[in-house]
Amino acid sequence: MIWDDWLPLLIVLSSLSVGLVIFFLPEDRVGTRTGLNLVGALLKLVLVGIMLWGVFNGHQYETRLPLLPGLDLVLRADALSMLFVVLSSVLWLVTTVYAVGYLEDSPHRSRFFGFFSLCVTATVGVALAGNLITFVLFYELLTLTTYPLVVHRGTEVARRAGRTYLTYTVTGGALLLAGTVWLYAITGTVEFTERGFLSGLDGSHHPAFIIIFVLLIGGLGAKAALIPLHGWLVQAMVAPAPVSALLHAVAVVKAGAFGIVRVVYDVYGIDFAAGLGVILPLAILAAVTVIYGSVRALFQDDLKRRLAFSTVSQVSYIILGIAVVGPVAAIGGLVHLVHQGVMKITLFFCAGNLAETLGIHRISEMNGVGRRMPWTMAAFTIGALGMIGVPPLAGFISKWYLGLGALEAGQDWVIFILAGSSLLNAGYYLPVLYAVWFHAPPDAWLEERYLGRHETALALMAPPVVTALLTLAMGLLASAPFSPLHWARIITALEYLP
Amino acid sequence: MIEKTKQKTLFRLVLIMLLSALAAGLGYVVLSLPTQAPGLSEQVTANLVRSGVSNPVTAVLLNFRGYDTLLEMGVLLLALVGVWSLGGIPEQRKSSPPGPVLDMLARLLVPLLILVAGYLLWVGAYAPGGAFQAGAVLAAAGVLLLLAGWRPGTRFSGLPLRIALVTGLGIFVAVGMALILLERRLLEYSPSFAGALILLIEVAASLSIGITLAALFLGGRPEVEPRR
Amino acid sequence: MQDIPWGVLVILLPVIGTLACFLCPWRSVPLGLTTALAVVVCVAGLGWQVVEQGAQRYAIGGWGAPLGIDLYADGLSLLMLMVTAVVGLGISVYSTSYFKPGRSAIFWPLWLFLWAALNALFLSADIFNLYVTLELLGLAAVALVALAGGADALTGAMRYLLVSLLGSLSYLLGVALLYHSFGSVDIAILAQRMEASPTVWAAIGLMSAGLLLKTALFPLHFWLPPAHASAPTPVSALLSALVVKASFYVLLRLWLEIFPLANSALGQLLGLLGVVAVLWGGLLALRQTRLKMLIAYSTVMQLGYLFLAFPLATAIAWQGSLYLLLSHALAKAAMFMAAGNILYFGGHDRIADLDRVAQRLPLTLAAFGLAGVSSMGLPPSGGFIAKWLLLEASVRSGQWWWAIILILGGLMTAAYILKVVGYAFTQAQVTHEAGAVPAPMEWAALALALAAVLLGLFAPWPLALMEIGLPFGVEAER
Amino acid sequence: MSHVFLYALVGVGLFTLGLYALIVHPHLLRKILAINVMGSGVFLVLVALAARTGGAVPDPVPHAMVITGIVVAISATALALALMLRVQVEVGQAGLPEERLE
Repeated sequence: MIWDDWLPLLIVLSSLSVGLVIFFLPEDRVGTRTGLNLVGALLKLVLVGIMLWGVFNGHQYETRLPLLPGLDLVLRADALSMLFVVLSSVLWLVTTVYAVGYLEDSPHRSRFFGFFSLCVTATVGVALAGNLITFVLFYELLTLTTYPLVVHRGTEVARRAGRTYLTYTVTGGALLLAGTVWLYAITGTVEFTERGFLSGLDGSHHPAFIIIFVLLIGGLGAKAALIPLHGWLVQAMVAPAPVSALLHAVAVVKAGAFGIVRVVYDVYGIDFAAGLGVILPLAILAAVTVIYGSVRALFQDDLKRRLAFSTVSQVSYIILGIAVVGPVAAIGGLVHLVHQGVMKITLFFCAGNLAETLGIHRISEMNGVGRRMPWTMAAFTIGALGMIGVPPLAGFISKWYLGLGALEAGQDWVIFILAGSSLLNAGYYLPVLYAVWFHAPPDAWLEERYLGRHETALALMAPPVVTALLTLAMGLLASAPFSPLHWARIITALEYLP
Repeated sequence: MIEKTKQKTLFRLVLIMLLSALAAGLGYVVLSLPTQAPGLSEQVTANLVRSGVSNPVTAVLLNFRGYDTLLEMGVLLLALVGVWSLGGIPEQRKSSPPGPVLDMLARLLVPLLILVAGYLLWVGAYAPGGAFQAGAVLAAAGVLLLLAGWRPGTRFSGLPLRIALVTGLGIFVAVGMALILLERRLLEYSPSFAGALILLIEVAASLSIGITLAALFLGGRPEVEPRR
Repeated sequence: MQDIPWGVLVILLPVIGTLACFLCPWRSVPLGLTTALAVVVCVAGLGWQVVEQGAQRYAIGGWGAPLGIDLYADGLSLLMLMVTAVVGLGISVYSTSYFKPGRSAIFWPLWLFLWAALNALFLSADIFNLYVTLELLGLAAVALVALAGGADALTGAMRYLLVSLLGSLSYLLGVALLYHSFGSVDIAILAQRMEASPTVWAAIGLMSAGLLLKTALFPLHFWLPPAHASAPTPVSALLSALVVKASFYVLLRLWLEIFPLANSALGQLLGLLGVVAVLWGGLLALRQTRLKMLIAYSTVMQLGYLFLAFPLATAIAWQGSLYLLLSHALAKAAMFMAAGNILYFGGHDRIADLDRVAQRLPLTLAAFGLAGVSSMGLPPSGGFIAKWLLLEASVRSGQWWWAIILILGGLMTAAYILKVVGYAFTQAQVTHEAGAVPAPMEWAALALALAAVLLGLFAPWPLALMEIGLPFGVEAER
Repeated sequence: MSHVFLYALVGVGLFTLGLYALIVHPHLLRKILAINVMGSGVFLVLVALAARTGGAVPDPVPHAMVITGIVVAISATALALALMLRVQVEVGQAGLPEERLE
């Protein structure tokens, strides 16, 4: 059926077209631009909804375009990609609203929103990529489209941050490309297939496969901010708040993590990879990253930097969940892909609000801010508690399954990692919450602005509240159909059940 | 300073060695060629009848490999356009007005040279000679005139001069295109007309060649009267 | 329609255009543009012909090789003609607003001559005729460089002229040796009669040396940056995009058809020189402070890539090299045009002072960025496809070290492109306010850059064209 | 037939001599002359070896080639000389910047 062939492409184009139009909008056409953004976001959401329902009912959605003789550009919808697509398209809508409010009368908005849309296009492309070459294509596209967002402020600092960002990501991309070509030269195909397509090939290639694995993970780790490749993430904090939110929660970091899942599951296949003995090192690397990130976060006074390091730590949960070879842990990891996204974006929104409304950038300046901005801070609290893993919030679900899975897979050491990092999370979030709610506010905020009737502009206030509620819902309704947990179960079933 | 000269001499020594090696190699290669090689002479003689001329070299130049010649007329014109594009070439410093000898010589020789050119052009069809030789002689006449202090009048150095310069290439291309329009191939003369066509092309060519070379000798573009 | 000799028109039309422009200079712009359009149409016609009827051979004068001269059009030459047409059209549009009337009256005849030379060269099947076209090309290029006037341009042009003459003579000597040992200058016939002998080796050496000199392969690249950087912008564009490619094309033809030793030690040597060119060019590009110099050195680098196909010598490798040539032609032309716009706008091309270009010349910067993407070999772009093919070829043939160079080169390119783009985003105080850039100049640059990117999305078509007439001997097996 | 090869060898000699002069002499006029000498060398090779036909008439094709070559050489030389004069005006010396004239 024609519709099934073109839906994935439509989903990609829905934001691409918007972006291209916006580039040519004159700066002052605020209404048109905002309208376009929202229409694009909603349209994408609708299309994704249709696709979600279809995939749930066993529809096959696949767009195939020739890229090279014997190599196609494939966009395909499967359970794993849906997880990521839904996440990114929902959060894009929210972030768009937020960005519109945040960039109220700041320069170069056409440029910003243009690249903003392209960035999401690339993310969705990464999610829907049906083979490694398509993945590489959109992965690089993501790198290129996020760069202008990172340097958007146009300051010298921003320029340097952008340079660092590209240094990491472009190098990563090169490694990824090298691995992909090598793989293609050996196997003659790069199609993602459930449980991988390498196990069949004869053993003489195995050393090559190990090196290729290192190349691929190296390339993806650069975006996923696995240590020692996390350097760019913290510097990229100079970007405007919506961008940081996007980088951390949806687009870049997630693309890396998602890619690692793809490679492990649909290129190598978890069992084959484990057989190669490349999974345990990955698990250890992830574990180290989890702890390292949390420890570094502990010592940051700059709020965004603390959040950044927390991201470094939290994203590796996903990889850890995959690398603890076992279905339950896998569920934990996959579901965290969504949960971390929603929770972290909440926190970044709140940080942005503080900066915009009160000029607060450091934790030491947050005393009593809860009374000035109750809604924002309530959202922040939910997000933070979720990160720590307090029931019944989303984060708890992730950690619960990760822990169970670790035990079930007989990898008890992971428990200590989880416990340790949870303690550290508490260590760097709880003091903030305490200060926010129980300290006396200063008699004057740094640079207070009164935006709208509420504590701040509605467009800034609503998004964090929404995502906070989502965090709550994903925790409470975890067992409902179409919940992230539900999807994670489906995916894991595909990978593990005989 | 001494160092520098030392280095220079050393460099030259090395260079000389390398180049003599090159020369030796090339020499060996040349000597290794067979002593008998007909090349294309048979084909040329075989097709000479249909070429329209009896001088093989002219046949090759304007018929068999006429395309080369066409392009080469292009090169000549291009050189002139290039020189003109450079703008103000400082004219060779004016020597004292040419003495009576040079003046006399010019008066005597120029007509003679033109005559010789015409002859060469004509004889080219069946004996050594042809457009280029004729053009060269014409150019010599022109150079002689220039040396004798003559300059083209501004009235002629505008469009007329340009036309004279492009005639050679122009006619050549025109003939080629005309043949194509007549459903023939580029520069594919029918044997009956070949002689005439070649002569036509050669006349135009030698004229243009002569003037072009003379103009090149003059260097910069002769000043033109302003267009109204 | 069927039997119109499009190939001949492709060569003669620009010549006629030149004559017209020369005769009435004050009409040169309309005349030139008309010619350009006509040539593009004819190239399209030839393309249609070749696709319909396969490779075309045309015996000029009806004599046919070896006595006469043949024109030959297969997929390879067709692609070269096409890219020349596209870039040529872009440059024509660009230069309408770039040159003041007086200058353009001089520019057009030279440029059309150059275009004719390129087309003639890509269609020629005769190594002596190739010599004539090379000379035509060289002289036109030199005159165009000198068009900028000023000490840099003139010395650059002078050096360029000497180099190009030296190259041609070395090539001609090789031609002489080949003719006198095989009695023909037709490529196909030579290919049949070819047998290894000292003479042949000498000929290969001389001709290759001459062509490498013209192609500016390291270490023979010294003349290129000054000439390309000091020329007027449209000229820089067409030199980097097309002229250096012409001599490479001849080299490619010779290696593929006449000298059946592409994978011998000589091929390895060329590959090695290519590697050095990539690294050295990249390094110097990084160290430049002037935008046009940077772009010129990036040409030196990108030319190095082209030679990585010689040691591999598989169909895929040749395809990759050719694909790189095509996309680089488009991208590099766009880059030079963008640089030209910046120069035109700000009155300087000091990279460190490129602040706020992103805001004030968005189209130009977009063009530069897109072209940069293609040069880096990032998807989706022609550069990416080319890189992929070369990588694939090198991994398949087990010579993976070339792959490392490809990756490394890509990173270096990214570094120096970023160096420019990054500065263009920063917003320091306005140093120099200048007049707006004419729209044609901005759009021409953007169009070519987009073409370079689109080349990455429609790869199957060019790759299919490359198979016509099997210029690379065998089909690419996959 | 040996004199044929003698001429050809002379041609080779001219070619290499010209190359030497081209590299060594900084003055542009000399470089241009060197190029011309090289050219003559090539033409000599081309034309001399054409006489290896058994019969009286040598192979005409190389002769035609040489005539073409000569015209090309003249054109190139003319352009080069004009360019040299311009360089002289702009730079103040008829030489390339990297190699100063003594």
